[in-house]
Amino acid sequence: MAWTREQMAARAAKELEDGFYVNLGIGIPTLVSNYIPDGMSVQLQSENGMLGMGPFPYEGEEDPDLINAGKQTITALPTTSYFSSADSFGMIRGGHINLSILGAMQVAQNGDLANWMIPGKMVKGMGGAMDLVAGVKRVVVVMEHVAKNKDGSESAKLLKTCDLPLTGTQVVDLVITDLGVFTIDKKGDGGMTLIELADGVSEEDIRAKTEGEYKVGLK
Amino acid sequence: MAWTREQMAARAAKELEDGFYVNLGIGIPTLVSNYIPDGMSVQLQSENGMLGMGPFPYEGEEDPDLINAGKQTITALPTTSYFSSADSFGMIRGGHINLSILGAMQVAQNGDLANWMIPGKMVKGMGGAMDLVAGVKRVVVVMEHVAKNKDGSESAKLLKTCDLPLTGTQVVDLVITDLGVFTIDKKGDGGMTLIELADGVSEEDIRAKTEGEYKVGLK
Amino acid sequence: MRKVHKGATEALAGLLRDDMMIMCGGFGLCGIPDELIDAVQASGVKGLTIVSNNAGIDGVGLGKLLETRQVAKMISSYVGENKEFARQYLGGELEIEFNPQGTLAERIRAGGAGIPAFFTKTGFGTKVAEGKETREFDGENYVMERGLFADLAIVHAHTGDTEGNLRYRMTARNFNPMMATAAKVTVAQVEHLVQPGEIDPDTIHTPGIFVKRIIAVNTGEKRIEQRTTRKRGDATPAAAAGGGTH
Amino acid sequence: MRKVHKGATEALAGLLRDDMMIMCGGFGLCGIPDELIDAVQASGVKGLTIVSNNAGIDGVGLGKLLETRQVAKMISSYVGENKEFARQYLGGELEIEFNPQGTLAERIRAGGAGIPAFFTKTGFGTKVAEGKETREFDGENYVMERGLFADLAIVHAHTGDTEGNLRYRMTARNFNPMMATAAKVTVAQVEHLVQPGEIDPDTIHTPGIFVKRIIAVNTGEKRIEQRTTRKRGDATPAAAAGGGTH
Repeated sequence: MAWTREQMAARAAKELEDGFYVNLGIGIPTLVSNYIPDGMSVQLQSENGMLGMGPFPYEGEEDPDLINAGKQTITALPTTSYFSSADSFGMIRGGHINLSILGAMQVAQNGDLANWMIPGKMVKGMGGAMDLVAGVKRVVVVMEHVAKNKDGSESAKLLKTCDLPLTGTQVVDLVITDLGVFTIDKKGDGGMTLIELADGVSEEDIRAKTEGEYKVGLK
Repeated sequence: MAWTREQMAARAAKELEDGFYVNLGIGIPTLVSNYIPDGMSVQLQSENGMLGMGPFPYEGEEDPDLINAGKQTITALPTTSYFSSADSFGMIRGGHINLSILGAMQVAQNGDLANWMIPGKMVKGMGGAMDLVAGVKRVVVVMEHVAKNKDGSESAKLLKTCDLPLTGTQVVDLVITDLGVFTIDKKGDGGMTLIELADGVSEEDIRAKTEGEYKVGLK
Repeated sequence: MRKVHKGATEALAGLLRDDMMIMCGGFGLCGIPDELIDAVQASGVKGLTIVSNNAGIDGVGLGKLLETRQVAKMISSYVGENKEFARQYLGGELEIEFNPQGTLAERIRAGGAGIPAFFTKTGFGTKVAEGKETREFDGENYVMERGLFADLAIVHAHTGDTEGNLRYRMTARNFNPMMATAAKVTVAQVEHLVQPGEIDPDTIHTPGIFVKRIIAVNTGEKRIEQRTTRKRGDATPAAAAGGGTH
Repeated sequence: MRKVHKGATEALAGLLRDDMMIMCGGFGLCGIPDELIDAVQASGVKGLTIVSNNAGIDGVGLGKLLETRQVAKMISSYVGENKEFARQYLGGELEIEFNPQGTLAERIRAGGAGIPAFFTKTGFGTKVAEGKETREFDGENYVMERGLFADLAIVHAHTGDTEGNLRYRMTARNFNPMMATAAKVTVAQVEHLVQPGEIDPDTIHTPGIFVKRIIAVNTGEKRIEQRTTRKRGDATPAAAAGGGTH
């Protein structure tokens, strides 16, 4: 047993607060927008130059000039504003975005994050990920607890030290996996703490699949 | 005999070229706008955030939201655009303005310029002058050749070295005074050269009132 | 609607304390947040560091805070035309840090954009560069300047919506947009408070993310510092008015 | 009217040479100066260094210049979704310098604004910082990045006037405004060419001073890279679509 992608997204949505400005990465983080509680005002930023991102358009209403950072067609809302890439990343770098939820290949117990390149494979680039993790006030990673290798084996993704090239150092505040939730004291020396278990998952299950050191502080 | 303020402004206007974007300081430089040749397109920048500055408004049509950098009420033109102070000085610092015409207290033969403070007197601030002289492609100074002191004596303003606090170092390309016109090789070692005499002024007249060293290369 | 407050005093409630740094938009008297300045004055906070291009004129704009001795330091580019300012400054009661206007604008923009320091040609070889790091890039000399970030920014806009999206008018834009980005809390006063969607989103100058509180103000007659006009029927109207470096 | 040219080829006449650096606006296929790219391709110049957030897709946008091997180096943040790019890159025919997207945007903005270098947190402790100066300010670590300035910038806008004033539409703005400021010569293609005064001056994104030449283009059907939709009557339409980091 473990959380589904939808359950992980729902758990991540609990990190939202009323009035927040949030940047969501592709994949599971995208699903978080489905779990914004009714009555809560959350504005989504798209780093290609938009605040107040709306849902996908109805068929036939796609506008080539209106896309998100994943290059998908989207829509505007009454709250929407548009701006340049420089202004968008000024907003990000300047710490004005409350929360970034994004995926990761690896996270280290000190908050280091790797999610942009695998040596030996074609590198597509970091896009805006390095800016987001360095600039956004609070960074939440949502990812599978382990990586499944081609030979069927599994590799830990929550590590003592990342071995993939880093996206950022000491940047992750919270990690949500299919097995549980960890906090990371990224600027201090408090390390990583397991605070929640997914449904039907035991602390032993997690211990077996986690290379990084962590304390247990279940709520 | 010497040039009047109007004649100095008319001479400065000869530095304009079609398509130029120009920033004019207060005083005589302001008058230059009266001498833009018919058919020549010159857009005036006001560093508080406007390109395409129009003339003073008709009485009763002043708009408090539309002022120039001297805080005077002005008007817009069809070519006008507005922008922030950061964008305005990005334009200036980035070298996009073709020409700045401004006044000076002192100019040195190497192009140093002093026009913002006199030690012992109340300092009002440099405003945008330091940015303009450092950033604009070509800097033309229009000033009286000598300063008249309270006791009736005269002090040279074209000097070997400025003794007033500098606005910029090696920034002046051309100096137009009531007595003549000088070029300055501000980035090289060509020094200062007298290239024109005002009506009825002799090279000896200028020599007597100029402390800085200069060559004579009358056109 | 959570950002909308009833008046300047309410909008600043809980935000003011002695010795804080406040950024104040405007150029001369153009685009200044006058009602918010009045509320700062009325609050009585003192020892303020004010970042503002100018210092108002006697009894108007920031001139009011000077009259009540609430300002300890100004970071400005030009402070002419203010007798009370001159009196306090010459008497050693008021500290002033002069910044070139473009450097001031860029320091504020940098502070808001997470840039702690940048290099500029402006002021190299002058008093402004004294005590600062200088450096050569590609044969040109530059001065290192630091970003500025304040405790509070007060700005004025022509139109704002309840989400905090702002639009400025003409040269009343000036320092307001950068200041809105460069403080822990930004409070905006607007002449026209509208609903989200009423401002064309392509024309919003300050996205609502930067504005925490907003009030509608009754502008009445705005002050003009230098009323300059030409007469109808002038034979040769000036092609353009003069500029300046204030 | 002196800035207005008849077509892309005429607008680029005299501006193109081998081994030059060209900035190219757009994000994905959104807001790319497609007709100007076509004219660069037709000119046959080669050895180009292209500054662009992305590299187009096969046969579209900058993908065209890749097909004809006119590009020696890309400065970009993300180049996925392009097989020809991958082939040339993996074959060592094409050099790529990856910049974090915000660092790329800021380097361009800095280049246009006369700032030779600035500090940013982005990339500290990563490959991006290798070989670069790092520095601590107020207890945080930063990397020094340099401004970028090109020989030529090509940009796309929705509306432009004959003075070169530009307005972009929605997220087609992206890198276009900064690039317009950061080159010796900027050439703009616009969907709607109008007379001065037709664009509200408070809403001009790029003042005409930055644009040397301008052409009207016939957009026809713009390409969409990822057509994502929802069905009418979806019980629970997503509150918002997903983002990304491309």
